[in-house]
Amino acid sequence: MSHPVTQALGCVLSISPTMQAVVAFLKTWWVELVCGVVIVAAVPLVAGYVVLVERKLMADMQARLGPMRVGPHGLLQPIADAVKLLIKEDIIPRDADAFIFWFAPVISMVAALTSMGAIYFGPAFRVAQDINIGILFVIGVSSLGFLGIILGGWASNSHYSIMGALRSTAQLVSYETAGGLAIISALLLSGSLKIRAIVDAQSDQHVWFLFLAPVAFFTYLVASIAETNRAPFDLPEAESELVAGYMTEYSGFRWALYFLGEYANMIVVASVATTLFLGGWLRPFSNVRWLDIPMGVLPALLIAALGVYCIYRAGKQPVKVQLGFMWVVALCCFGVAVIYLVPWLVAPLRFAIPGLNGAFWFLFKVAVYIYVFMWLRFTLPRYRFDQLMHLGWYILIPLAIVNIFSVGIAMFLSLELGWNRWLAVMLTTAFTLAVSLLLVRLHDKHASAASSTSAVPSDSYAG
Amino acid sequence: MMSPIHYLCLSFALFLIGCIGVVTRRNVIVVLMSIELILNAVNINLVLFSRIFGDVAGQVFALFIIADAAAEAAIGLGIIIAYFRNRETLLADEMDLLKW
Amino acid sequence: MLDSIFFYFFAGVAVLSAGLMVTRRNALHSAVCLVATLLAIAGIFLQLRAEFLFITQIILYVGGIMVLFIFVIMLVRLDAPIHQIRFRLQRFVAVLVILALAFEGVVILLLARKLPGEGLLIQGSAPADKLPPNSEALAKSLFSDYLLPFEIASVLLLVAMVGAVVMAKSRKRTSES
Amino acid sequence: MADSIQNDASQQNNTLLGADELVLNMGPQHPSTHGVLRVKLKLDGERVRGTECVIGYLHRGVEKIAENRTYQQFAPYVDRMDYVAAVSNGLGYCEAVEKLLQVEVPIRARVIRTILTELQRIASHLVWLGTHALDIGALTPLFYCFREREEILKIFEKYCGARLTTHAFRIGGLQYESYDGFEKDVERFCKDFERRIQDYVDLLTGNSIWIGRTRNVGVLSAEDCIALGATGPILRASGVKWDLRKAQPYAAYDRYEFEIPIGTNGDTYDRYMVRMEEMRQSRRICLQAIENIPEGAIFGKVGKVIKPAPGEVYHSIEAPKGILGYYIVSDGTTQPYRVRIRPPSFVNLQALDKMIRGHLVADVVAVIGTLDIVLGEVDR
Repeated sequence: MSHPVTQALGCVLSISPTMQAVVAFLKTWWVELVCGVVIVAAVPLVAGYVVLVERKLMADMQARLGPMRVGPHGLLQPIADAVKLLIKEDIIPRDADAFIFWFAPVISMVAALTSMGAIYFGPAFRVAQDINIGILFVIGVSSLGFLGIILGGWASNSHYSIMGALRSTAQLVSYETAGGLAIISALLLSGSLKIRAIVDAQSDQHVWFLFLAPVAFFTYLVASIAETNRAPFDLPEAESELVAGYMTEYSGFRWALYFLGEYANMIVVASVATTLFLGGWLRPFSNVRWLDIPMGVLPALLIAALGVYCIYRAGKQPVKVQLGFMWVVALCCFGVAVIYLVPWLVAPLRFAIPGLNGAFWFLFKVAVYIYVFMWLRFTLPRYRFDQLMHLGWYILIPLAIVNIFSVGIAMFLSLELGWNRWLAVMLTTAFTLAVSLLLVRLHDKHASAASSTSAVPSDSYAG
Repeated sequence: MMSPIHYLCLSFALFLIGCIGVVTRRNVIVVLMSIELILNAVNINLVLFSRIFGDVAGQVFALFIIADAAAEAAIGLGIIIAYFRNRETLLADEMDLLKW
Repeated sequence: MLDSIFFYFFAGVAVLSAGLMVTRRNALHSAVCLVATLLAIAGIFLQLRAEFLFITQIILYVGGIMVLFIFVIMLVRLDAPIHQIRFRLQRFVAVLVILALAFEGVVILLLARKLPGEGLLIQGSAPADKLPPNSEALAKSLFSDYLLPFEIASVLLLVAMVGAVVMAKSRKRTSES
Repeated sequence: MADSIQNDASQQNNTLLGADELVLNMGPQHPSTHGVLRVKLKLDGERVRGTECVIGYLHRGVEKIAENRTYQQFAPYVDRMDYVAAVSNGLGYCEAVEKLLQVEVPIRARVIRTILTELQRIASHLVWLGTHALDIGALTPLFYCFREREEILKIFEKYCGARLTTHAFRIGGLQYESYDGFEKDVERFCKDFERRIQDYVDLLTGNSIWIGRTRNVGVLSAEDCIALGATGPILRASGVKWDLRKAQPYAAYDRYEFEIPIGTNGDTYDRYMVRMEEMRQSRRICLQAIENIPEGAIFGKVGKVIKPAPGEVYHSIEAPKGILGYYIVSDGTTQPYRVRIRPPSFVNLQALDKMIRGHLVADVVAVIGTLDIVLGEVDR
């Protein structure tokens, strides 16, 4: 009665070349696959906690406490939110274009996650390793997220949604241009599109590109805020005007997808800025050799200090659960600190030091960048649509173009004519700033002229 | 790499579909989109031969075609908007005036 | 193996969504299908190791040109399906064109078997990989051998931009009381 | 309104792309229509071609209720009109009835009334500032404003036990003496408030985005204001120096020094500056008043049963949002024959269409915010 068994075996054997191919595939690509799974699995969680941090920061700046109910200090709030969103009814409006409505949030999310694939979170972590077009891939693919926004807004069949979608598209197109032009300055300096080469260039030139192209960095900062639809450029979802913009008709899980896409996008733009302008995973003063050991131990010390602070705060917790939780957090911090310290003590593990420290510095810089986003959000009012377009087209884009020119001149002066690099940079930056002042002056004049005849209709979408 | 015939067949199929779109559709926007499809079919061939002959010229031409497509889309859509504003139609067979 | 899986996947998506693009009545659905086609073609480019073209296709075509299309479709409010009546004559012409083209294609692709000129086999085994993936080579070629065409293309784009702005700009300004 | 609709009809199909106008229903459930205001916007893209206000979602028939209540019984109802400035409503009503009765209110009562009313003005303006800033996208001032307002509400609570709808005054004077430490509380608040108001100035006044969003938005000339009957800060921001506290002093305003801030352009920014300065002036009045609260009775010669002689009276006060008028007709019974209320919010709201036509959608919320309407008062 072994007949069926042998048949099955034969089946397996007959597909064995396929199996072998799969095995070979896995053998070659397992690091990438694992890192990819980590991205897909971790980003929602990280995004949830970024939201919590944002709410806590906002509460702190607004003289209140923020989420406090779910878990100690609201630490379980993201999980509660996620569960709530998951079990919420999935409503598709009757007159909506069901398929596109269903599909659009997925596009947003997938675009953001895919673009993360090409980012280096530290020298050891990678998915698409050192592809030829590195940074361009990140930017290009993440810009596909707008498709989800515009299609979702259109498919909802609601006026608020479609206006949000139209605003969003016009804004993304305008500011991606500015952001892309700003990036070109950094690419000029590094001479490569590969992410590793860009960071290595900053290491070789002993300077972060932030200092060689400050104007480009600030242009990119503004453009990236606009690209991620964050305040003061959050017009597509301006809750006081358009209720929730393109997300108005979404609820539950689909809404969560949009939300995750947005926060993942924030991480993406922050990573791009970190890579291009803030030295990627290089620590501060990465070329000063005698700082190797102090700066190398610093991450561990910082994490340990966080743990100590948690213990200090634990005594002040009113509830026992919170006290216990603070201790748990403190112990976690100490655990991570030990992991960071072990390679220093155990010689065979020394190879892990650059990877660990690189990841720390990279994530640290990304966090600082995102903190700036949040800070601006709590401080500034929102732009109006025409003002947004003016800022983009009349100031940022010309400024970015002039800046490319200036960076080129600075490179020519220092590399070909042998000038002092800092002198060249200062001269050209001064030139760019003078141009920007001129632009602002022109813009103001234009604005005052426009406001005197403010009733004249103009096509605000056309920019 | 796969044999070139696969790519040629693919680009041929896309080219045909594009042609069908151009000929049969009335909506001018869809006609424009079909033209974009035809251009893309051409691009596949260019890239393929660039690969086969080991010469980047094919890719350079593909780049030019993409730039051309961008120009064409901008102008085409500009015309469409201008036309729509005047006549409020986007159907090709209703665009029967040379001058208005 | 992996190569052919990718090829068939991308080719299938491209042809399928291209077909959908031509047959959908709703212009916005057509646009979405075209986006899918373009992304699949970008995949084909990647599979052909033309990485720079892959990302150009995504950024320029999907991120630029298709935005324009979708934008215009939304602005002119043709999002509601338009009742489509095709003429008999048009369909006749279409069939004719398709037949002619298909005949030509079959003749060239299946009967010729060889490229004119160098006599490269288009059926049969894969040719050797002569072009490593390299966006720098592309850039060098673009900015040395093809500098003049490049400049001409940029002028073309400029002219197109100006033309589009002029045409899309409203002539008659509604006077506000 | 009818006129405006006709205009819209003539403008139809005149949009930039020749497309149909988009009709956007803003409200009655909308984050920034401050209650249940519904505005139908006719849009060309982002530009507003016309508006139509639909009000009445909060109509409770306050004026009709008045005809079936005695004079005293009706007093708490007026608190529910402009519920962010209940004290001012009460003051207007009490003074109107007192005028009808021709009763003199003791000076001590008048001074305490003035202090509470001015505190209420600050509280009302704080609510306006917070929500207005929130509408324009600044999240943070709201919480700061409500923190300060909380202090004022605490003073109210200590004085009469209620925070929002206080019913603080009685016809003829006050029911409660000021509590121990009242002056100290008010003084502490006023001292603190100077610093706080500087915070708002730092956050908003010089901010270029704020200026861009408010300057030349919702411009209303002095003539327009007068033609539309707009009053209060809106009228003053257009450059008309008209404040009933100076023009027809009531309560104890003639005893104190204060300025009437006026604007020049009549735009949203001017209204913002006027209201900010009004808060400073209110603080000044409070500080002057607590220095010397006269001793004496707090209740005038009013009996338990109020039965005014047949006749009519109109009395108006400068409420935080504009001129609040009460027209009361008495037929000699204990119940008013007719009470007609002139609510400032309702009249000011009529300027909305004039202010936002031709502007962008984003300006609609800015203008609704700057009008400082309370739907309880609009709909009554």
